[in-house]
Amino acid sequence: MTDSQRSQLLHLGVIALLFVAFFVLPTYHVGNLSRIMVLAVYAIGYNFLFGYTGLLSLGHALFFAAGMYGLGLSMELFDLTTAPALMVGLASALIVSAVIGFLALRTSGVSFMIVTLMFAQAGYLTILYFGSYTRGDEGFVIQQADRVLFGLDLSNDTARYFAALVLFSVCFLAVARLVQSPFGRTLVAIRENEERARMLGYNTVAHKLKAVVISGTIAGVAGAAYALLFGYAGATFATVQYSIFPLLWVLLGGAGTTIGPLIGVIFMFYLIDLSSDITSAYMLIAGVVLVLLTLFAPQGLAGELRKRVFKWMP
Amino acid sequence: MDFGPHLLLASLEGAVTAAILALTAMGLSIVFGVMRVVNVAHGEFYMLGAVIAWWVTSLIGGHPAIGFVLALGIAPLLVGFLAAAADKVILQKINYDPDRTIVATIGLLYIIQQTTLMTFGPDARPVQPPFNTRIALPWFEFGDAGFAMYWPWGLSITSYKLFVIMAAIGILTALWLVITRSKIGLIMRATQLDSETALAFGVPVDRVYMWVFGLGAGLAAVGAVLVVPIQQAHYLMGHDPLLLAFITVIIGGLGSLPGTVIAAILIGMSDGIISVFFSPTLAKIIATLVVAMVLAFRPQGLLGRTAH
Amino acid sequence: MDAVNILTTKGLTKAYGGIKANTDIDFALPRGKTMALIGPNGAGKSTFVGMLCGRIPATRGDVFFEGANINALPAHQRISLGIAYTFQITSVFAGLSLHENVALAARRRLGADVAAVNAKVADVLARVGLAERTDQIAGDLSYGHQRLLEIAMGLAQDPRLFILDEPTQGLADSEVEEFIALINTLAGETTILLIEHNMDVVMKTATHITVLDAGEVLAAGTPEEIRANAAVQAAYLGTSDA
Amino acid sequence: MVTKPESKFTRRGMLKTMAAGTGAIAATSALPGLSGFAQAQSSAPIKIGFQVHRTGIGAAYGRWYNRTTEAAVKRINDMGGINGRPVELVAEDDGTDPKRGAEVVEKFATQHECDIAFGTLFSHVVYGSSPRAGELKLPYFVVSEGHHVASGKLNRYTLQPGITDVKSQVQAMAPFVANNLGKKVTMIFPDFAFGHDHRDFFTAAIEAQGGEVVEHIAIPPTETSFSKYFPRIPRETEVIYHVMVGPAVLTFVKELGEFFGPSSPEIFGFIDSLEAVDIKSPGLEFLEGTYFWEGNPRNAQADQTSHDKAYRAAVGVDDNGASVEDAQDVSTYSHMFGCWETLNIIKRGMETAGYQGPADRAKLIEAVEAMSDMPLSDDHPQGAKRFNGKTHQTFGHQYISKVSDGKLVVEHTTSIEDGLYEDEVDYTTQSF
Repeated sequence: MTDSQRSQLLHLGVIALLFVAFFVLPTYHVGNLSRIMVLAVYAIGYNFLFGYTGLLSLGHALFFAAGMYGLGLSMELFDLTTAPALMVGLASALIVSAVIGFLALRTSGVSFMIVTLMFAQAGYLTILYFGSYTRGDEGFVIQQADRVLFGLDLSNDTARYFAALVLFSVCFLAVARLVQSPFGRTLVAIRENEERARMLGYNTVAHKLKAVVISGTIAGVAGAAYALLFGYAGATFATVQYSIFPLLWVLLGGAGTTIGPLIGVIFMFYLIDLSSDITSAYMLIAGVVLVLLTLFAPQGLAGELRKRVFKWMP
Repeated sequence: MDFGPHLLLASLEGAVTAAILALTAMGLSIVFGVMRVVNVAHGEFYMLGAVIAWWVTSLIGGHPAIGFVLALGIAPLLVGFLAAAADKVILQKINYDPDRTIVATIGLLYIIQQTTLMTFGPDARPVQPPFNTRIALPWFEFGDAGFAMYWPWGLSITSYKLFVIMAAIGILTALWLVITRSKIGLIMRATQLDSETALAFGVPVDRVYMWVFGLGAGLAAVGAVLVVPIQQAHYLMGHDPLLLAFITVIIGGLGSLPGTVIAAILIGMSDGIISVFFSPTLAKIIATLVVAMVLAFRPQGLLGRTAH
Repeated sequence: MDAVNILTTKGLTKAYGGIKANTDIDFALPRGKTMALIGPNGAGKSTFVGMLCGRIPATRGDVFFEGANINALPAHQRISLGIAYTFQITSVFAGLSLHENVALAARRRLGADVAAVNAKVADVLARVGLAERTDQIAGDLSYGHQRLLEIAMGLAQDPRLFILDEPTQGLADSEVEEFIALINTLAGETTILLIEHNMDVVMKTATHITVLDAGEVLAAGTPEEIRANAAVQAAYLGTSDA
Repeated sequence: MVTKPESKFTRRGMLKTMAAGTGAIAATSALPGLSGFAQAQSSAPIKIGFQVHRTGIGAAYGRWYNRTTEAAVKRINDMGGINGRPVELVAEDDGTDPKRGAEVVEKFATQHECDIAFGTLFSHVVYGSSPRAGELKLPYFVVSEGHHVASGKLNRYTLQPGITDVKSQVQAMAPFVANNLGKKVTMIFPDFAFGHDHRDFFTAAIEAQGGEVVEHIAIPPTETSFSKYFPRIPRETEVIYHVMVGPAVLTFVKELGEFFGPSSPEIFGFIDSLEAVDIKSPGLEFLEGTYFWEGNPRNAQADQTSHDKAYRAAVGVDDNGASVEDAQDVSTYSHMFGCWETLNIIKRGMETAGYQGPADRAKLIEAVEAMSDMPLSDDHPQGAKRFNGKTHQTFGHQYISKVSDGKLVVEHTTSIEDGLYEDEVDYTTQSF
């Protein structure tokens, strides 16, 4: 079996596992998984930029929120139905990430991180400033009756799970394929050594901009899906905290691995969920675990697995 | 209020913000400059400074000035030692790898925040300023009756806020002297320029890193002790100063200490002054975008050097 | 199009603040030849080639490639025209395999044609003698092998002009000999611009030599002419370690 | 203060307590859930999922919501539980975050298999959680004072029977402000939804009283220094209306005092600006003589009711509104009573509906929707309430207190009618 066949098997296996999980896991965990899959899409988008292109953004919450509000506001204010509203969400994230990418890519390294952070902060404040439309921090509910896509009631647990699974699978497979393509490999080259890549004749700026837009759009799709599947849009999702989350998920799961984002989200979710059962000081446990992971699993969970066991892993 | 007095008041408030920001950002700038690591827990060291200040002052009775002066000595020391220990136990072990440092300091942030929540509690707690006289300020105008001085409604500052500005200037000057004139400063600068060569010349780079990390955290704590009689200690108070300090350091130019001070003044003052012209939230949005644009069009920061 | 010269410069100048690193350099690189650019440390050699391939913006002056003025083109577009470049300090993708390193270089021209890319990679790796290490991680190679890898990456682009910035620096004597042999196999196939300190290498490979000193062209000509040039002897060869 | 005869509900509760007998009470309090619940068909506990802000920005409130809730549950269990079954509290921290809030609601419904969810304060968490509660068909009793429930934006499973919403509170303040303090008002509020509610509802209400708002000053939520905004206060201002939340509230109030110095207009604030803050804190001296809205008077008043006394004792709050164990630890007295009252309403609702288990959730909601007047009692120590079953929102008395000698002394109590407004929704028409 070649490495690429193995990777394909792994990817399909993950999807099959998630499919089966719906039938075997208790309701609670099925519910969690729907949410985890949507957040994993967010993490996949983030990983595309951070893990594969090597750009550390702290502004992804804005892309997530662009998708979320693009969908939410177009439904709330203009009574759009789900499918066109999803398109609006996707388009908003695409436009926002293109503009911010264009400006922020004038910088690099830590400056890139700070510029994206500041644009996101300005975006967050803008959501609050237009509170009469967005309801600011409080946000708004997307009514159950509106959350219907192609006749499917997405507020129903089963429909929600499979909608999340489809979205996850599409993004997961598409990104896994993309990073193996010449374009994706060039991004890796830029991550490894941008100057070398440029001096091989690659237009690294254009590549990075494309990466920001793809990454931001995927994040936005996750935001739109979150609003749609869980019925709520709010400014909390545009705060810095929600830019740090995907970074954390990706680093924990394994940056630059295809399954790292999913693993990172699952790990972080259950770390909080299980430790909060034991103690109200669950953040303390989470903190200690994070520190231990950096000490003993520096490549993230999937990254360590690749380093130690499955060298072929994508 | 008339435009002139309003602008004066906003500038004074901006100066207080700038003073605190300069101290906090300076701590981050030194760590950044010398060690090249992103310390996400910097804001938590700031918060700890404020919380320890509250703790010290609430233990000491008598005139508030006694507790305050003690806090100004104790809090930065304790925070500095804690940070140095964290450096030794965690950051040194992961070799200051950029990505891992981010995760580790996020972990540290959780630990410090939760521990504070469990011990100090969720309430905002005030510390009494050592002195706090309201000083009404006059304004001048040329009216029909010629040059006249009057006392506009609300135009005032407190003696403590003036003290904060002076104290920040004093501390930063002292720090500048230490870095440029003393042997410790020389060692720090040598390590910053080239840690490998410094190591070859017998500089104990690990120890330098440890104490630089401690010093950075200590400076944040100093800023917090100064601010806590104005703003109260709260377990979540480290968040915004962290972001602002980061922005300041980058705008100033990585590793440039004078740049950091200039950026702090610029950001603090513009935060105050822009608020005169726009509605508050809009002013914040504009100030944030302006600073982001400055960075986008001058990526090396104000005093940073270009690559070529 | 200039039939004789693949690349020429007119009055190319670089100033850092008030200090000139290169002053009014008029330079011509004959097609299909191997040109060595020599000069003492600080003569401005790297600045000059930096301006040729667009890494360093020129203060003034013109660069012509295949007769066309390429002043306005950014580095990656100049590379796309058929200029390959190896760095003074070896620059490879340390985290990737040798195969992927070379494939990245080949892919820009060959695109998604996997078979063609693989064939190219195998070909150039064999040519530089790294065929057996194709699956190794570049960062694990010895310094000398990394240099060879970088040359392989240059070759994989089938360049019309190949610029090598001090390629033998840090190589063992045996590796230098291999390098000389490799360059000589390329002669006629492509044009080579070599920045080199090692006069032995220069004399064994170059058909033409340009001498830079203090940012200006001191002399240009065949190796014999340069050897005979009194000014060069005084300014450079006399003090050289060669 | 208005006093009405005790309702049959309370009397029934008292009778039940007496029936359980003194011995049983002792046993119950020692071993809740094991004995003393003889009447129950099933002795399994009723599980109440308590969504609590233990961490995050709401933690100061969360702690007191927790204490009040535990006290109320203990009282209910001491009195024989609900339908003879003990009440078990399942507390989960939501981090004051709407995403985690929704997750916690799911956890209550599907993992802990709670009968209901309860106790959320911050509006954005309510908004984030409520859709999930509706989908999971889990009755969700919030104690948030937000206008979200009555605005019709939520669903039939979300109710707010224990605390008046902000629209009603604000509206009830306008007559007092206009008639006693002044007609020209400058409002200072946080620039997010909670502040906007104040802006919109108070501006309309004061205009209805013949006053006007001369300036709106919205403060960005990330702000930590405020003096620079105060010059926007017009000179003609007769009353400052302020409401702030979050950790910077004390700074805000202090700087307001420093700005005005000796010559300030009348100042009227929502106690939200100073919840969990000692009014005698250094720098707050200038608050002397200013007015506050209070949801429930923090300082025990001269005419304190026996109900307030009992409630204070049960929760562990002294006459100054601080913890009996630590006088520095000031409660969120104006909000936390809502937990106490809501739990008592849940108990009555479950008993009326003959609640047996999750299958009876709809019946529980219908039973609560059928409620209307709730008189002042040990169940409702804050005062009488009128619940609107159509809008799922309760309406109660509000208190306006003046600071004198560092204590909040009630000057005026509004009537329930002062706070009524037209229905914006009829949830009872929605299907379950």
